[in-house]
Amino acid sequence: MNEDISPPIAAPAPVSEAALRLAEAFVFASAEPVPLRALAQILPEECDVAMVVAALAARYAGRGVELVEVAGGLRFQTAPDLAPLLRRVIEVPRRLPRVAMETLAIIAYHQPVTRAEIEEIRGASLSQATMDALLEAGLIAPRGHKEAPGRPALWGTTAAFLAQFGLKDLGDLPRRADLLVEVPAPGGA
Amino acid sequence: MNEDISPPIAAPAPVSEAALRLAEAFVFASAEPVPLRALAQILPEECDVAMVVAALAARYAGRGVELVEVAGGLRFQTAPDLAPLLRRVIEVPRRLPRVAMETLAIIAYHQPVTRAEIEEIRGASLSQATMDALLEAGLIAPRGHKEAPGRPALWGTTAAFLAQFGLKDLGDLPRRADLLVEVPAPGGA
Amino acid sequence: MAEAPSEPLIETLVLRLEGFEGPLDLLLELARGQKLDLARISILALVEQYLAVIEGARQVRLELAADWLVMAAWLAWLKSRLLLPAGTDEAEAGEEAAETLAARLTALQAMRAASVWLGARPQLGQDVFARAAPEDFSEIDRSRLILEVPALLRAYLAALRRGVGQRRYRPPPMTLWSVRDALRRLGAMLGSLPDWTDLERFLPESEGSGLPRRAALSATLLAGLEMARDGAVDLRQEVPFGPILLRPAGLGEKDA
Repeated sequence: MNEDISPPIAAPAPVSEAALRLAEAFVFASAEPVPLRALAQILPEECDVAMVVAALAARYAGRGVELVEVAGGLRFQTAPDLAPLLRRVIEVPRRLPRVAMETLAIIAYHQPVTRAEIEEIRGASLSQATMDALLEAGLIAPRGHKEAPGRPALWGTTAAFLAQFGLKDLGDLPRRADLLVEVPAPGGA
Repeated sequence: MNEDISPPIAAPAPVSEAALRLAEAFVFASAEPVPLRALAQILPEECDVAMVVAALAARYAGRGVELVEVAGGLRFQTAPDLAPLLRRVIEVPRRLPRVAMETLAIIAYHQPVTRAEIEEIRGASLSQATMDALLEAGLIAPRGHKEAPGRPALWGTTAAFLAQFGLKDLGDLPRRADLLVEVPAPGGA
Repeated sequence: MAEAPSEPLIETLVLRLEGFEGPLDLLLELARGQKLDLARISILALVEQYLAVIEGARQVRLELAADWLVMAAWLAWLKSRLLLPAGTDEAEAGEEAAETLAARLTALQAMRAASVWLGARPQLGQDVFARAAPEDFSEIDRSRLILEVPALLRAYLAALRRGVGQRRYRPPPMTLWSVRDALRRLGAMLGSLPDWTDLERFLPESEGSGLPRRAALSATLLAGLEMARDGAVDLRQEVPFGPILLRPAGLGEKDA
């Protein structure tokens, strides 16, 4: 037999098992914390609600689940010390946003390349947030500066980029010439 | 009606309090039945899961909240005898009408089954409203198509069906032959 | 032959016809009135009871749903077969049909019982309640990226297409040697030239060949003509398509 944890309070006047069971079930099945008033309404009239609550709390003391009193009333919750053991990490991989993917592709094929050149190729301006996302993911890294007015930073892909795409090296990517066949002639839509 | 896990007669106590607390919190935290496999994963490796479950069930036996095995997992639920009192304070959805219950029984026993086959067994046509009510409650789900003219949809019951009626699995349903032995009182619906 | 149902029962059934879910439902009710064990009911008695109910219903009101009448007609046929002496083919067909009917009634009865059994179970949300405020300890880790080469290539092609589409066609700027350039160059070089000099010597070295060179040549010729008109230089060409020669004006004898 497992030893019952003795109630911290000096045993009060006996609380009926029936009242204890009902209070337990009510608090358990409620979506919201149960106000003491609501609890009093379903308990037999002669019941001292505070004593029922104290007895119930004592019964759960030290267990995996505890009876706690929050702003709105009573509720059960798992013991805080167990939270780390109950934590379950669900991995939900995400896709890069379209702009980031396009930017990454341009950097992969044109590296080392400046931000202005990327914008020129995409025909659209590039937000710092997009560059930051790629940097944070470790997919791109600075590759020195271009010897031009303002000495803009040059960007290239990283080893992590190769690893994440499952490439041995950049030569594993299809050659640009093979891809560009599909690009419409200038002036086309 | 008794799928309470029966308490072992003389509880052997190699079950650590720590494992018991953890299992209690884990099952308590979940709204859905917790598969035994999932429980085994968070318990220390040397733990005998079945013994932990039995010890936990014993601890809750006779209380306002009980540990039961349903739909291939474990869940805490309020004791059935408290229902009349709890219904006064907890909102309860409408019970399924007789036609829906009959349809559900036919699907449970004949799955996968087409709507025409259900109508054949009942000797009456089946309203879309009845199917919709069962679908909405998540009790039935499509199970592919029958390879017959028109490729009618096949229907089967779900895990939610097991959970709703407190069944461990479909094998918990009485055998058809046993159903016919105990004929309900004449005129009973 | 089993005992016939009492008249009041038939009367109630006639009035309640619409309360049944169809002929099979009524037949099952009649069968249950006969005996508890469906396997031993008398199909013939059942048929007679059904036909009696339908007959009664037709006396009360004329219209009756078709499926009631279809079942009545089929049962009348069944009755005629069941009354034939055993051993004939027709009697056998009747017995077979009676067995099928009994099996259908049994199957429906089983499902009715199953429905009652299910309905008597403590239902979640009705009789037993699960925890309504579950705690979620799962953490969503969205840090991993789905990266595939095909998606990279699609993105690259999409970027190029859009880039090309947005760029307006601008012919590359043609920095051709202009007449003004040629005037400036001729003016600067003129003083250093002692005598007749081929016009082509005045071309800038940077203009290699082709269109730029021809443009530079014509610009220089135009500049030369303009300067000749102003009297700054003399021009001459000895043969058609021969080299055009140029010298500062007033250097030598006058040539036409």
